[in-house]
Amino acid sequence: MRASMRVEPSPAMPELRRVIGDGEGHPDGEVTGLDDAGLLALHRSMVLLRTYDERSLTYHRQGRIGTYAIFWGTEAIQAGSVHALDEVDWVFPSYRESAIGLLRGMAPATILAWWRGHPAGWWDPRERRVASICVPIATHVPHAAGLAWGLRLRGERGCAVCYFGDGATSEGAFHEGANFAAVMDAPLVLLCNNNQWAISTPLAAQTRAAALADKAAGYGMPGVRVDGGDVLAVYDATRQAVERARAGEGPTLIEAVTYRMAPHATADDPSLYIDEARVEEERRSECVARYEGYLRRRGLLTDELAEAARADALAAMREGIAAAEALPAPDPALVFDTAYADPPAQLVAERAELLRLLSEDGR
Amino acid sequence: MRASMRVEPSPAMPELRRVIGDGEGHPDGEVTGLDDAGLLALHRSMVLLRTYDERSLTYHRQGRIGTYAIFWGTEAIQAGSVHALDEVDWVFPSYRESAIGLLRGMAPATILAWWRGHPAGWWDPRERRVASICVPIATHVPHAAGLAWGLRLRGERGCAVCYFGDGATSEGAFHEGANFAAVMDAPLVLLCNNNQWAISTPLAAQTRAAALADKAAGYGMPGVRVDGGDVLAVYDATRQAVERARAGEGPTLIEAVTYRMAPHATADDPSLYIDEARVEEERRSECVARYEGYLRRRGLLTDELAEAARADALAAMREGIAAAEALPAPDPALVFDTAYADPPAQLVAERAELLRLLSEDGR
Amino acid sequence: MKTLVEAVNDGLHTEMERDPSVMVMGEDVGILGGVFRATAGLRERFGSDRCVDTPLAEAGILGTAVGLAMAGFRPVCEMQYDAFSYPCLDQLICHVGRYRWRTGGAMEFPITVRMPYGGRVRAPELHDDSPEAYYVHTPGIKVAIPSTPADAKGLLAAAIRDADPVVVLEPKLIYRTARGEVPEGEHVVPLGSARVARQGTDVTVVAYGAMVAVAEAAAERADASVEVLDLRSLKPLDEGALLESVGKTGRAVVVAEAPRVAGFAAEVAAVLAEKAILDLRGPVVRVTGYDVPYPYWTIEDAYLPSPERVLAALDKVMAF
Amino acid sequence: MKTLVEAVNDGLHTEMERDPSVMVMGEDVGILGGVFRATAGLRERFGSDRCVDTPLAEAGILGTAVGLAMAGFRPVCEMQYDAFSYPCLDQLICHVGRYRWRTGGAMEFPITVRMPYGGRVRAPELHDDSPEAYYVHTPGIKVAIPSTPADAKGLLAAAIRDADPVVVLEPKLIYRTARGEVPEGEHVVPLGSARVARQGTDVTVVAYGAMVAVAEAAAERADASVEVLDLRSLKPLDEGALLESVGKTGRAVVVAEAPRVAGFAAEVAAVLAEKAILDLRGPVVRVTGYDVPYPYWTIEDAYLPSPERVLAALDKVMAF
Ligand SMILES: Cc1ncc(C[n+]2csc(CCOP(=O)(O)OP(=O)(O)O)c2C)c(N)n1
Ligand SMILES: Cc1ncc(C[n+]2csc(CCOP(=O)(O)OP(=O)(O)O)c2C)c(N)n1
Ligand SMILES: [Mg+2]
Ligand SMILES: [Mg+2]
Repeated sequence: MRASMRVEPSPAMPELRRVIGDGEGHPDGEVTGLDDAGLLALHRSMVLLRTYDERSLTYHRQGRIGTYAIFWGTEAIQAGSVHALDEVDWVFPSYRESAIGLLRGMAPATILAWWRGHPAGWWDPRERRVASICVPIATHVPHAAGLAWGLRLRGERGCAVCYFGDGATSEGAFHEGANFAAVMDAPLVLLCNNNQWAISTPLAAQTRAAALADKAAGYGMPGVRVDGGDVLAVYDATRQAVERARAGEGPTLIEAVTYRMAPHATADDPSLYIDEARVEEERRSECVARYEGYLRRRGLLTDELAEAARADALAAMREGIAAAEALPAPDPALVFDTAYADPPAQLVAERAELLRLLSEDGR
Repeated sequence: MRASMRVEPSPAMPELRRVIGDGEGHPDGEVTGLDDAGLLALHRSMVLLRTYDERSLTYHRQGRIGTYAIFWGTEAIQAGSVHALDEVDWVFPSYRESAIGLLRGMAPATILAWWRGHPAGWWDPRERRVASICVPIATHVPHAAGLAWGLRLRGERGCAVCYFGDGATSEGAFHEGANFAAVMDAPLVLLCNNNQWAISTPLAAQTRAAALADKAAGYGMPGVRVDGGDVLAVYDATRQAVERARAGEGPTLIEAVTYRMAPHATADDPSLYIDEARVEEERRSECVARYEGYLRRRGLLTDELAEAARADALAAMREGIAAAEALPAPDPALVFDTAYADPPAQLVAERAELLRLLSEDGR
Repeated sequence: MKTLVEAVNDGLHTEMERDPSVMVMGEDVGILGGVFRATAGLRERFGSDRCVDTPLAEAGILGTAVGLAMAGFRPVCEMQYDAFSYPCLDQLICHVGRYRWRTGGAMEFPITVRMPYGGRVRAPELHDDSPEAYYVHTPGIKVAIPSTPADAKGLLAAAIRDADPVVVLEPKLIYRTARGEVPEGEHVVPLGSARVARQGTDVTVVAYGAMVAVAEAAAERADASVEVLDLRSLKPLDEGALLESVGKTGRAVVVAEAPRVAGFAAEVAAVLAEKAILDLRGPVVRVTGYDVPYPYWTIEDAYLPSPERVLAALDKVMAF
Repeated sequence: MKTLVEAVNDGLHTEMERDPSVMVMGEDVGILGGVFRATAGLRERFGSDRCVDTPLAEAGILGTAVGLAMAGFRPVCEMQYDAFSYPCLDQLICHVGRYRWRTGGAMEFPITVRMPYGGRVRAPELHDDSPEAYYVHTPGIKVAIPSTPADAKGLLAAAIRDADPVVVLEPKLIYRTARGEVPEGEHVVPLGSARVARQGTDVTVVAYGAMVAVAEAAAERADASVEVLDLRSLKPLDEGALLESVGKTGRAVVVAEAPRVAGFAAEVAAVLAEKAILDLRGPVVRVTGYDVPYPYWTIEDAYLPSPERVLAALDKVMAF
């Protein structure tokens, strides 16, 4: 890799914000806003996501879902941030947060259906204020900015969180969305999952910024850098950003620093480009165990509770995959039926022709 | 205008870098790299640009050129930067720097032809290393980044300067181009003419950044903020950026702060949105007179020299408009002849058909 | 009597008055009232939250409009010029045309994108494009192009009220030269209905936007009896009117200023080749721009379809 | 015997070997060798300056390619997937297709853009688009689409060597299933020459990319004698081959998986309606995708042109 040739060093980055201790210098901390029940609920969310992810990988290997974007190790980012929100707040996931709707009560079967290429994977974003999964990188940043701006215009108290990766920060859509959000005082939290890889492209080939949070100043918004494996640090940073947002103070960029601990997606072979030893090392400090350690040190998590969280999540997944697999084959008419509220006559005619042909073929 | 709601103030901006004094606290300074002859050559360049601009406005009023993008007041930015370059270096103008080729020996007639919608306004960028005038905002930033990257790959010592406005920094193309330049260690100077307006849109509606130079950190490059009315400050900042570029240290973002002292273009009516008194005030400290004052204080510029610079520039313009007006009406075949090196057969046939028709019509 | 751009302005006032969820956004649409003054007066009347001067970023404009639509607004986005709309194509193709589908039809995205388009305005490059094919080809997107002031108001109203995203291309060449009666108050011209601009029996000239006047000028001078069909809406296309006219005349010429290859004129010809083959007594001739960048303005007249070129096509079709 | 994607890889190796100014750039093309492994081995062989892993920014990729071309390189840009190419449309339309023109023909912009395209790959949304019409409609841009491994190598070589910008769309569905002999070493298939994939006398099926096999499958089962014309290059179009075939058969069906409205199939039909009207014994029928977003994959088979749909069109044309 080309050596960095920066001459004027950028301002030294503050250490990553942390709450959960490691016994070596960092003592355990506490955060505002979470009582014991809240802390345990957060744990259950992490376990639910972890279970979803691990089961999905298995289902993929069994041929029961298609390509799947693994998110193992980012449960802290997802759960930490969602728990800092109210029900009125919106969530804009990328493919990496495909299952984040679970934390809003979405059925696993819905998300599994999405990964099975079944129209039952469609949902109404307004139901749970979870936008559709965004596939083209960074293009949902302006959506989130617009929605948040709209909430402000309506005088509502809601805000929005938008999730994207380190690679996404290279796209024009990220830039334009962030700038709009700032200019429009949109109540938005820009949450960057900096896992230091965009498929095979390492952060150093993505940007020369010392930290992605350095981009915030260019939009005139605060930039915050947290340990993305520390669910409470993510929670706390989000909580503060949400506070600013609700107070009309505009967007915040949060860079949650982590490391990609799994292949980019099921189709990916990271052995071609990643040092597997590094991955193994990162996995040793993964976020769920870290949080469990914290809860146990605080005497909150018992074996029974941990077991129950896992068992409940597993049961939900078992039910979810069964429900997804029980879905009837979708009606081919759906090819035509949701694109337009008021479809062009030509399209209506083509629909009729195709359905006639399909029924003649006896398919 | 919506009030700024920034809470965490961004780091205090350093005062604008200045070299030319104003007698009130700022003493005149000096810069490396310009001897007396160089200082006077710089003056002649500024006068040439100023004369081009003022004559063009007149020609427009006389119906001799079409819509024209006035650049009155930015001569310091253009001349200051070009004089810090070598002949091997490339220049990427926007419509606001349409006449920057003059500083590389381009004939005024060529640029006037461009504004007359005549194909003689086309030029070969390699001849003077002046890229074509870029009309769509910010889209030439990646071009300049790519060219500069290419020069590095070829092991050549050239670099590139890319000019764009404050509004341009909102475009995704600016962002992607700047990031590529940084990642590829491209020898590039990003020169932002921050005239604080994008047509009718003031800077405050464009960005919440405290300064556009604040964007540099997000790309891991130095950001420099200079007084855009101080030609020596621009020269010096560019010289330093070019030095970094040639040393393989990558791009620099220079924000040259000025104020738009003329309508956006001839078609624009700024009275609808600008405080004319402010414009008048800004015009009082315009860059050519400021530099002339400096040169006179240093005993370098005499009345004769100043007069000669003006007279030569005027003569060049008189000759230029005459030459532009003497150009024959272009051959309509040119509609077809330069798009493809190897045009599709259909297009060749259509060309023949149209030319036959036009000749039949006796046009 | 109003000009076309005044009719657009009238339409925006009327629709914003009628529906508080309508908001206008774009570069310089607010305090300046747009570089063509199409949005003049809106900011004074409806405030800067409903007529918004945005940052200079077309993808950002359309992308935030998607979010505003999710928040219940009906955004009307102005692209300052045709060729400056290209940065928004990504949002248009990936999201504006797909988001309703993606929600299983649950959510509406009633976004309008309007822009001045077309050539012959004696401007530097990239101020003269006719990009309708990019828009029409995009699933989920409807496209309308008026040629008269009344239609400019009525089609815009239809676009704004439509539950689906609609792109309205306004022929800037005739912004101030096309004048006509425009109904006061609410006025809607439904999408998908063409207009017979001139009756004729021998040959149909299909056109839209500024090309309608070119077709009419040619018709005036032609030996044959020429029917001019102003499509008004490219998607949905009024196939009925098209087939009826060509069924009557048996001959068709399609006029459009966009580059020929895979332009919208090809779609019209393809519909005729599929559905009017028995009616056609001659070739379907396209009179269009060429597969080259829109030229420098001293030679733009050679590029653009002219009455002469239309007449030559009419001769060819009639003599067949 | 090579697969189609291996042939692409072979072509890239060959052309980079041949001409040191050729460089490959894109997301994940380097160390990974591309998500489809089309660029595998290039970085090892030619170094990281000639096979460049870029930041994640498609407009940046194509925009810097313009600058690299100005510096004398022949950039070959990979767009990771069809639908992820849309952010580059602005650069493509405003600059890649216009810069040569803008220099009065003085400078060449020998840029190649290649991407996997097309549907039926059982992937989440936006991995299945057929965007050729956007590219073909853009002045200054040529477009090629191979359907065999040999053509994948040969057309890519022609694209890279062409002085004009060329977009090559590679049918990803058959990346690994299409296998065939591929000439060793230098192999160029000139742009603008179609290929008769199957001889026939009654009706011509015009197709390209993965649709050629669909056309052939239908031809196999048809009662009539079907000629299958594989266009290979959409612009320049081999009008001669098209008109010759339809002149012989008198009937035409056009198959393309892109949405129908203003898709490239319309251009083919329009050429026939203009230049083959006396030869046509029936309507020109298009068998295409629909004016809807490419569907979820459990129902994508209904969307895509199938042998059955082509057969139905053949019946219609033959029975006319
Ligand atoms: C516009 C666009 N370009 C390319 C892709 C293909 N792609 C999918 S994921 C990915 C890498 C994204 O990296 P990052 O933003 O860091 O997110 P991560 O996957 O690491 O969470 C790419 C290039 C895409 N989905 N969208
Ligand atoms: C992509 C694009 N969008 C819109 C325009 C129309 N336009 C021309 S100049 C301008 C304002 C540019 O402002 P700024 O970047 O500050 O440069 P300045 O004109 O002030 O020098 C706009 C919006 C354009 N040329 N290109
Ligand atoms: Mg990443
Ligand atoms: Mg400006």
